Amino acid sequence: MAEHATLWRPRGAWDLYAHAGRHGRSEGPAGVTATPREGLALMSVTAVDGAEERLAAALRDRFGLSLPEPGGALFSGETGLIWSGPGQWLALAPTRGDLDGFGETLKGLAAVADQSDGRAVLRLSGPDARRVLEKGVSVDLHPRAFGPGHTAVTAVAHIGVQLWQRDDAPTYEIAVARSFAGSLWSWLEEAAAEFGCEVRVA
Amino acid sequence: MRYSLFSVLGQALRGQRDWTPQWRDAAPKAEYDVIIVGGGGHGLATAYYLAKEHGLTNVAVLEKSHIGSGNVGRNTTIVRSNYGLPGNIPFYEHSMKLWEGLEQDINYNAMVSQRGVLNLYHTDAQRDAYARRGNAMRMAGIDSELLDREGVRAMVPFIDFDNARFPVKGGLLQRRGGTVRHDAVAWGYARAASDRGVDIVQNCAVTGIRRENGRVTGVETSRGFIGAKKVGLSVAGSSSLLASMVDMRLPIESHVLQAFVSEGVKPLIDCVMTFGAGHFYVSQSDKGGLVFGGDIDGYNSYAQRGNLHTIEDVMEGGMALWPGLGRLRLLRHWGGIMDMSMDGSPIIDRTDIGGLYLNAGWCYGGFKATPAAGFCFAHTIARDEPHPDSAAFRLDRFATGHVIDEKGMGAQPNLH
Amino acid sequence: MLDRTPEFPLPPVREVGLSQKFRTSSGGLIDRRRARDFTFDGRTLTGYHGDTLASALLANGVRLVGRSFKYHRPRGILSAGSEEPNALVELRSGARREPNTRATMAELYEGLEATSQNRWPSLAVDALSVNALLSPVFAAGFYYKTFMWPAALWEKLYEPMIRRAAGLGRAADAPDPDTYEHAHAHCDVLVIGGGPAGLSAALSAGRSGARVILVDEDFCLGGRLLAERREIDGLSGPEWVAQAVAELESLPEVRLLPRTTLFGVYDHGAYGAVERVSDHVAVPAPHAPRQRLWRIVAKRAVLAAGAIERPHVFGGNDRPGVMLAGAVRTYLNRYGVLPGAAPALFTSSDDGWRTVADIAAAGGRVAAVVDSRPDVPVPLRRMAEAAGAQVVAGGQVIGTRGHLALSGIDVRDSYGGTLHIACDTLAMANGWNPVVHLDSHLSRRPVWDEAIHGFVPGQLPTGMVAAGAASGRLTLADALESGSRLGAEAAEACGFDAKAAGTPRTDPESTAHTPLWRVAKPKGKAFVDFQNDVAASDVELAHREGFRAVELLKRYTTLGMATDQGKTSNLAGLSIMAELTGQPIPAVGTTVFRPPFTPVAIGAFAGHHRGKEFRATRHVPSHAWCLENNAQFLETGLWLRPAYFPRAGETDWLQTVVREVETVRSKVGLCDVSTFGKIDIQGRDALAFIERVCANPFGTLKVGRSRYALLLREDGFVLDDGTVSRLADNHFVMTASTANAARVMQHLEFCRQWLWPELDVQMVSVSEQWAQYAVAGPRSRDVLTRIVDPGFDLSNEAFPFLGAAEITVGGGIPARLFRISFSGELAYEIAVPAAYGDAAWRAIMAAGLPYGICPYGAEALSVMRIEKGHAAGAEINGQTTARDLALGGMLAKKKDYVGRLMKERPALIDPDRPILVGFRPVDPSQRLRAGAHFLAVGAEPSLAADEGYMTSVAFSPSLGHWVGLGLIRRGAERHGERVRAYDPVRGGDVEVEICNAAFVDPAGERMHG
Amino acid sequence: MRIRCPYCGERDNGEFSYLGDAAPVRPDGMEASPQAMHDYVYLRDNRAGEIRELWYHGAGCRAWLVVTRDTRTHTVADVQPARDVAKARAVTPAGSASHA
Repeated sequence: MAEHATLWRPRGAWDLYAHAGRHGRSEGPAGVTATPREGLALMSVTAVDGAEERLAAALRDRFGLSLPEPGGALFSGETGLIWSGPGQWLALAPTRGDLDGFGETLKGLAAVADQSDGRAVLRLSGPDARRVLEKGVSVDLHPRAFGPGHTAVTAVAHIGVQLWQRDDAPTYEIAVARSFAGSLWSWLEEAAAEFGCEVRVA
Repeated sequence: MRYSLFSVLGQALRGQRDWTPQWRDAAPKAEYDVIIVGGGGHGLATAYYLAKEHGLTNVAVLEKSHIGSGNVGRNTTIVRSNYGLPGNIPFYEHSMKLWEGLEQDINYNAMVSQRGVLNLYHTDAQRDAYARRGNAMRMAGIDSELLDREGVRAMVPFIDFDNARFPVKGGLLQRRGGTVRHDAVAWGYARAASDRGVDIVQNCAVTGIRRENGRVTGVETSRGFIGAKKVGLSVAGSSSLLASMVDMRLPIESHVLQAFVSEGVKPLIDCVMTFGAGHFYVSQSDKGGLVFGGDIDGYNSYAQRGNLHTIEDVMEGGMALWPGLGRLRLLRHWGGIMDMSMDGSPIIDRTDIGGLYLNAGWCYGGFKATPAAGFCFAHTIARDEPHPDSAAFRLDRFATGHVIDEKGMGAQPNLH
Repeated sequence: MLDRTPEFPLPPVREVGLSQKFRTSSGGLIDRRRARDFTFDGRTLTGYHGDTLASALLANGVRLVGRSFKYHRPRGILSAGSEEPNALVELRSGARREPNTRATMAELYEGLEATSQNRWPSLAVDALSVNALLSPVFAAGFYYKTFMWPAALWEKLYEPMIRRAAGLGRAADAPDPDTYEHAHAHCDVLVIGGGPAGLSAALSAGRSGARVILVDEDFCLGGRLLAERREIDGLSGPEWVAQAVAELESLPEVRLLPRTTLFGVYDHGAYGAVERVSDHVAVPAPHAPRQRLWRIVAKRAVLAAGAIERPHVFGGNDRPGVMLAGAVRTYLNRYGVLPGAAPALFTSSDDGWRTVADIAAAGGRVAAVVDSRPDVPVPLRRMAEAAGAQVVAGGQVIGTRGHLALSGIDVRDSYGGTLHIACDTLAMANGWNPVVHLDSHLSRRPVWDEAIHGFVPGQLPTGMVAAGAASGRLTLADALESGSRLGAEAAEACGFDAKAAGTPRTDPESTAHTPLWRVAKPKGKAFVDFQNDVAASDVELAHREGFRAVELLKRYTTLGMATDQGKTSNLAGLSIMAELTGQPIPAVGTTVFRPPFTPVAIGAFAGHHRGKEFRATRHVPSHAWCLENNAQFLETGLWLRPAYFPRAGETDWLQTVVREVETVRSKVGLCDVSTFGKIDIQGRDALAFIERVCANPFGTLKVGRSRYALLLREDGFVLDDGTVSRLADNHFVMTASTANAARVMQHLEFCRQWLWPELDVQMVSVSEQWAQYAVAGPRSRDVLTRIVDPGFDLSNEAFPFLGAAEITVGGGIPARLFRISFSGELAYEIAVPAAYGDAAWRAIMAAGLPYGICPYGAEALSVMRIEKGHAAGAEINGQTTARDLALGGMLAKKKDYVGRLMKERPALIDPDRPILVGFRPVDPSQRLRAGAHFLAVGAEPSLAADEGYMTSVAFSPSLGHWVGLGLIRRGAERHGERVRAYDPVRGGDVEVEICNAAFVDPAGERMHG
Repeated sequence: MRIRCPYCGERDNGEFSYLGDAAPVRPDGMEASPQAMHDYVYLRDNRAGEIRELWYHGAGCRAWLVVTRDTRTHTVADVQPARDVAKARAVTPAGSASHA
């Protein structure tokens, strides 16, 4: 499925909600930039009982990344492995189809399920990104407690999310079940308004 | 002294000098015909009806602290008989009828206020479920009305009809439902029972239940052994602890339920209203505070306090339903320990131990049941058989399958 | 500096009028260049930036501020802080009206609008002040003894009368226009209170690099240092505070939160605090909330919340002009307001005398000093006399004079004689109570400290320590020392290398104090709880009537139950009960203070979650198309599902739904069913797992096939139903109903992780990955043929009923196809990756055009399942068993599964139990309604006659009349029998005939076609 | 209340849902008696004191947890993954796991 025929066009998870431009406070530079991340490849990888070590080895071969510990997210460029639950990870790659055939590769080691469309992913970056997230995320995001390479499965505004930090800008990515994207966006717009929010849509 | 306008006026002229203790603070005797463990609303009512209906006056109520220190003084004061299942309906209606004549019966103004209980619905499915319940009530001769949206608007025009996440479509109304001044119920029953000879023994904690040949012979207490032919347990959240003294395990978990009161304000709402799309119900006390509550915190607890998560959940419900509440302030919140049963319905029954009786499992609905629970528990103790109106509240119903599960949540106490 | 929110442009500086006659000529921490106009009861007055409403009112000579709750007695300003019981006003107006706002906590802003409350027609002339005359009748608890006859008059007359008279202010009568938000904060050390102890604690913790949060309810940090004339290392209090705050602000890991009340202490180091972001401005700035609720998680906490001064209990102690001595000093030193021209002092402690010194220093005169202690040190007496005061040692104030404000006091001297002293302000100093509220939120009781004659923290919540006055250490030197030391210790406990600062040098002070719990033989009512009008005589009455335990005392008299929660009254009540019962105070008991510390706006707790944002809204993959095509939506849990799709000319929903059903039954329809839960189950033991969680057998399910799945709870009742499809040997997909999807997932995880951990099963929700659409109707195969990629054989032989396949569509897009039918027609469900859901929907609609396809919504879906007699949410309501739903026949007999044993309990297999059957009206023109109960024809309605109830109804376009499903006793044996469907709440009473639940195509031929 | 999830770290109790006492063990298999199942489903010790109980980290990693907590004070002494506890239980003879 690497080359989908062009008959049908995918629709972005944030299409109905995220509109490019400046939102909230208009003076000064935007405190936070929000970028919908469409078209990613995402797979949930659930280890077969007792196969974790072999799975780690297989993933190391494929990505050059080791299997992150609970709460860890390891990236090589735009490709990453993100812990998402006991014995469970998300494999992430920049383009839809990048992970095709993954299930076959890991056969006997892990159950693989495509989640590329199941999660809507948003990148949040900028000097006030943490202060925005602080309004909804109960996990401590202070650099002493959370930084690049960390992930948390938690809730924002009663909505289940998974977030991970990419860099010290800081840049976070936040993944939410697709059907909730509109409500998460409503929360974000309100939380980010005081800092000024630049929405970049590819 | 009998309470009346004349006695009040008379005492006003005499500097209130002649009032006497409303109930005797009795010291325990060596033995009683019946001991009721628990000086809450249910225990005191049971003692009163034992004396009044069955002529049993050699009765003691043992309270570990002071009377009314448990859930009767911690609840949100609502009374209603809007139940939907046949096991519950006659019992709660019996209770409602007793409320209606209570004050004259016990000569104590408990401020029984039948201002209506309105349960809102937000979907067609909820409407039909309320119709099912309302029809069942009507078949039992209980008042119930199914209101549409405009009917609700006429009663509570200030709630959110225009911008709600879950728009209000109507409500089930029981006009005879309402509120009662909760503390006064305990005090009034205590006074009336005491007047009929019942000993109310405070600061007397039961530490053991003595048995001989499969029958109870009395209770060990912090004030020594007290003999009894019959012992009735009416201790709500502590039921399992008392039962464990005779090696009984109950289909009950103790959970914390929080209640809330706002600052007092001039009259805003003159009924009891329940949100159908979130955990929030509200009424206004005569003093002006909005009294409200929501869901239990959800975990086993004997600590009389809850956590912030549940508080937010309740307030969100409040704001969603009634956005004008935003600037009103929460004055106080507290927790009570609920005896949550496995099907959400209570137990009034004998136990396998001779002379030991159990009144428990009231979940968060025990207050409204106070008079009938006392009446039926007294009947069960005095006659050794269930009162017809509480006949379904058997302890063995979980084994036989005769569960009374109004919410359909199954054997999961924190979901009832 | 401390404002978190940007200041608004200031009004131009202008000359201040002469109205502020009680303002001192200089001094205080107000900004005299920034005047602020405000109104009180419509009268325009002027104060300064930095004032509270209370200080501005006092500056203008306004002393009568409110009326009491019960007796409507005139009341003024007692305190200068959050303990204020009397000076409550309605702040702002209209939708922003805030009743019961303490004037002592309301920051003055330009245009502030305040109105007195609980009075009619006016504050000065209040009709209900007649209640004061009736006070001999209105003793504590009088209402329990009367208003009982006749019973009917309670709701009609007595109660409405009481309710109108009760309550204080009026709540806003419109939705709150402002917004609220939440924020989470984590820290090593939380410092509660920004006075000398708190600032010291924050400094020593903050210097170590620990993450520190300091909260204070005031808008300026400094606490009593702003209110007293003190010296620390040669600096004045405010100078020392400015230095400390500047240093704290320079520390990157220190967060200062003024205007923030820590209102609650919860389990395990969780705290609730509310920040009044915009309450000091008329309207919040753009994008700013009115208030922000902070949920703080702290490893350690230093409680430095200070202490509250105790009033004296004497006759007329509630008269406007009678104030706490500390408050008089606050108004003088911090706000530059000398509350009266002829102030007097009634003290039982040395610190009260500071009031005299401060007034003298400001150039004021003092009318009198009455010290209840016989021995007054000579220097103090000299100082007072120098200020013009008459000094009465060993005396007691027994009464007050004046009507709406104080004009004089009656004093009993040490010889028992009485003298009258003219004065317009009386400052009371009777010792201080540490603020023990927060440390008792976790049910820990404070303990009695004989040294300060007050309660101090007992066992504190884990991780919390108390410093300064909050711990009972009442001197400034102790506050600085304990704060600094405990702040350092807290940081050390969090792994930081912290050191307490050296102890600074402070001016000397004495805390000598002999409490005077109440004045004997007062002249007039001596109040204990001002706001609730509880007098000492009420405590006596409670004692007389047996309400002696502290909780009973509280509840019977309402002592401590007002909006101030007894901050100034609880100890006085206890002390009187102690005296009456002959017990020491701690033996009477302590009240457990409940959160919140001070009242918190309900909106702040709700935050973002109001209106449409109360709960999240979930959108289906076809949502955009639905919006474009006039879909009407239906709430199903959090989902917004398309309910029906009206076309031009259709006038009511039923017309539309009938058209949609007819189209599906005759042609083809398309419905978004993505809301069902979808659970991917893989692994070596996946089949064994499914066998244990489902009540029907699966052993024979082949790859490429689907089967109906029935899940029970362990108590034997039905939990949910759905389908299980086998995609490969060890790969299954289970569906769950929309309403139960989350619960089923949780249940399956429970089974996998806890019940049977030995099973090797990998499970993940793929609900959101797949857009799933039902394509139903006789032409559904024709439509799908144009959708699936070539090569897949859709023929009945190749892909029969209950087939399941992984296919591609749209030219290579992976998809799943299931031949399952909820409508009873030839039907398929096709799942595509959700991003292609929109495209797939449009493609199917286009492909279906030649066949007359129409979209159908949840309503038509529901009609068709009722026509087919399928149970859904109304039947699977948690009260029904598989047998009740006529599904008993499919229960497995040879395997163990959840619910197997409990479903066999005697009551659950009783043949008398209601069972699911169909109902049709005997008169086909009659409408059926769900919720109606069944009665024998001719039977009188009663509980005993109740035979069951109608669960679901629909108008059946296929049959042209209403049909219903319902549960009725022995229903399976009674086909053809007539009963009444009795629905009194809607005036319905319809004769119905019991029939097969499958109204349409009972043999199920269509879906196999 | 805060619960330290062994996988996610300390979280507010709002992220978890509660099932109840972890002591009752399901009587598995076709030989299980109705009485034993009744006791498992319905009867609880409901102790005032330390109990082991099942929580589900539903808003987090979806792990079922066995939390050792005092019902009088809410003090949490220990949190373990339920699956690990259950596996340990399965190897002890007490967990009579016989499947027909």
